[in-house]
Amino acid sequence: MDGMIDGGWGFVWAAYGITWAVLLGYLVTLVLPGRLSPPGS
Amino acid sequence: MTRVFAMTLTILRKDLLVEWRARAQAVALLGFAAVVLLLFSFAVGPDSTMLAKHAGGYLWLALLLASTLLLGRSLQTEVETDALEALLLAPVPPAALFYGKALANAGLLVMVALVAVPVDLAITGAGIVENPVLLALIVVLGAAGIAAPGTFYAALTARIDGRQLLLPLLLFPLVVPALLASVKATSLVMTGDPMEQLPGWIALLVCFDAIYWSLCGLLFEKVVDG
Amino acid sequence: MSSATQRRVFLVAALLVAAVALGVISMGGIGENLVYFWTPAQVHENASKAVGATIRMGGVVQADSVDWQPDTQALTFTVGESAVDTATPITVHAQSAPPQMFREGIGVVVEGTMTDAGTFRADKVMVKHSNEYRAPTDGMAPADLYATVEEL
Amino acid sequence: MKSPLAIVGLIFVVLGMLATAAGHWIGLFVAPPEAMMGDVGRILYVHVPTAWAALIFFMVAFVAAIGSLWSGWRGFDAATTGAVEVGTVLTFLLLIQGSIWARPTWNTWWTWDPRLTTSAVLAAAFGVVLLMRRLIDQPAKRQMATAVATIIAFVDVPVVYFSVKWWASLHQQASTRASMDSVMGLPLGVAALGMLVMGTGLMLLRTKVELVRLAHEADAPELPPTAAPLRLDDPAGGDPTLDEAT
Repeated sequence: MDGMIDGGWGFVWAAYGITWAVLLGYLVTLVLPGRLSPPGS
Repeated sequence: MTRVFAMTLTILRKDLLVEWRARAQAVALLGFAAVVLLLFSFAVGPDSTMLAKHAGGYLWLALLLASTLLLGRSLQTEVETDALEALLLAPVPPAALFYGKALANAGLLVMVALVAVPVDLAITGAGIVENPVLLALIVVLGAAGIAAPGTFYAALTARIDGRQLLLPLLLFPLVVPALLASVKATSLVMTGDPMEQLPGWIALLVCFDAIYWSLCGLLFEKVVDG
Repeated sequence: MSSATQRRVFLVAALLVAAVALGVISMGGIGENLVYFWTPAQVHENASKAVGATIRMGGVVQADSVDWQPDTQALTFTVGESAVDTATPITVHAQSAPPQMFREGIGVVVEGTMTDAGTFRADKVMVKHSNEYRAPTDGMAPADLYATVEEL
Repeated sequence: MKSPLAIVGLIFVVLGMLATAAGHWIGLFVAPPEAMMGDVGRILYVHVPTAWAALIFFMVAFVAAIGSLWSGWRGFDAATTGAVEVGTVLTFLLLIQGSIWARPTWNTWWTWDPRLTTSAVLAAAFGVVLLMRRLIDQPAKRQMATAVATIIAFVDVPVVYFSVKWWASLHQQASTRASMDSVMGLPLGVAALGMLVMGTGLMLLRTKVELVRLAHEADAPELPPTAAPLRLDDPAGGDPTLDEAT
């Protein structure tokens, strides 16, 4: 119907993009130098 | 077993007595609840139908905000004077300590509600409540639902530096189910119950009270031991 | 009772109370009374209470009832108890663009109030998707997939 | 990086990410669009695995918290932290994905539906546990507080799970094999498995990070008590050993 709120790929990309960005970003914070091993060891 | 009950009542009486001796603070608490209600009505503006519709929500938010002040003080005397260790050495069973304090806090909260309910009804114009007994029951159940987890978290945060911030942060998400049930039930009593949901919400409130009062009493021992 | 026995009794009793309460919440019929929305039939039953109060109504959009005017944003449709409901359909007026999934035969929840004229004035139109996920097939009747609302 | 926990964690993360990516690939480019929702229905393949994984990690956190409270072992404390943090991250993602999905399908970003409300409460309740950890200096007290707050926050998990059953809800009921075409079940299953493995890897890494931090803290020279009032208990140890008296 004309003028309807259209779903479509924009919403899909947003959902997947945010999810992957957050999960990868979270992974990066965990493997930063000094976090998995005490500094100086 | 009777000894535990006796201890619970002793703690309850002690806390209420302490509260009575410092009654200026209790009066300030009543004033606080009233001011919060006034602020809500300012925020919403003069839309009277809107105000009346949300009277139940304002009442419980005012009680919740007042409870954080009340609960923050609940164990402060004991912690500051190191009386907590003395009480536990006495020995007061941790469960008796918890139930005594939680009952005292619930009682004080009901007392705040005694002032807050008329103020709320007057400000929001929600009108005369047809069934005051039912409203009283909901207030008592809701106060119990805030007091048990509140006392529990007050003890948990009693010696943490950021406790003024931490207590509400921990408490608010936890009491949401009880608060939701209280607000719904209160609104239904005040504005009518077309969908006949009141018994369901009260039953839900009773169940959450049972969970809070049993689980918090059980875990309280660990909290005061630390 | 010795102190150790007392503690054990308390432990068991407290866990029992918590478990029973949780059980009543999840198994007991409490939820049946807490309604997120009324069906059209329930709106009819409670016609006097539904006027003026904010209520939600859930149902199925009736066939050939949708009228959407893109220029005035006026949306009119009829909601019934099931896909073909001859007894209780209620006409809904809304002032908003319908969502993508909105179509005849789909489950919807509308939020608003009943007017004196017996129509529903909706502030919000939400589409209720069931837990069915299907690949599209030729000649498929969409209404077949939306059983959730009808079951209520 | 030599620790076996970190290596296993990294392997899990890599395997999990590969599986999740494969599931998402099938869901996005191979599976057909959903009959009613069209392409927006593809959010299913990321939303549902996130929800399952989040609930499972909260369950792990609950078990670890009971172990932590019962045994006092530092490893349980670190595992509780890891599980709570991964679960909280996933729950926040869940809320964002759900909101994006709700806009085109329900025509609203957010509604006070039971499932949505309880999920938001869940995110807040567990998020605060992590916040609280930062504010407590005494290790023993922090371990106890974390475990206790996690156990209590977990009470909300069944509420979330049952919320769609208790109230007539806008949110759909849980999907079953019967309510879904197999062509959609495959990417969903692969992505869910991947999400679970990835989450486990992240949880292991976070646990290792926490263990390193706790060990570092234990090795550090004890600070003299600050201007705090004189107490019976040792300010550094935080264990007044008064509990046996009761």
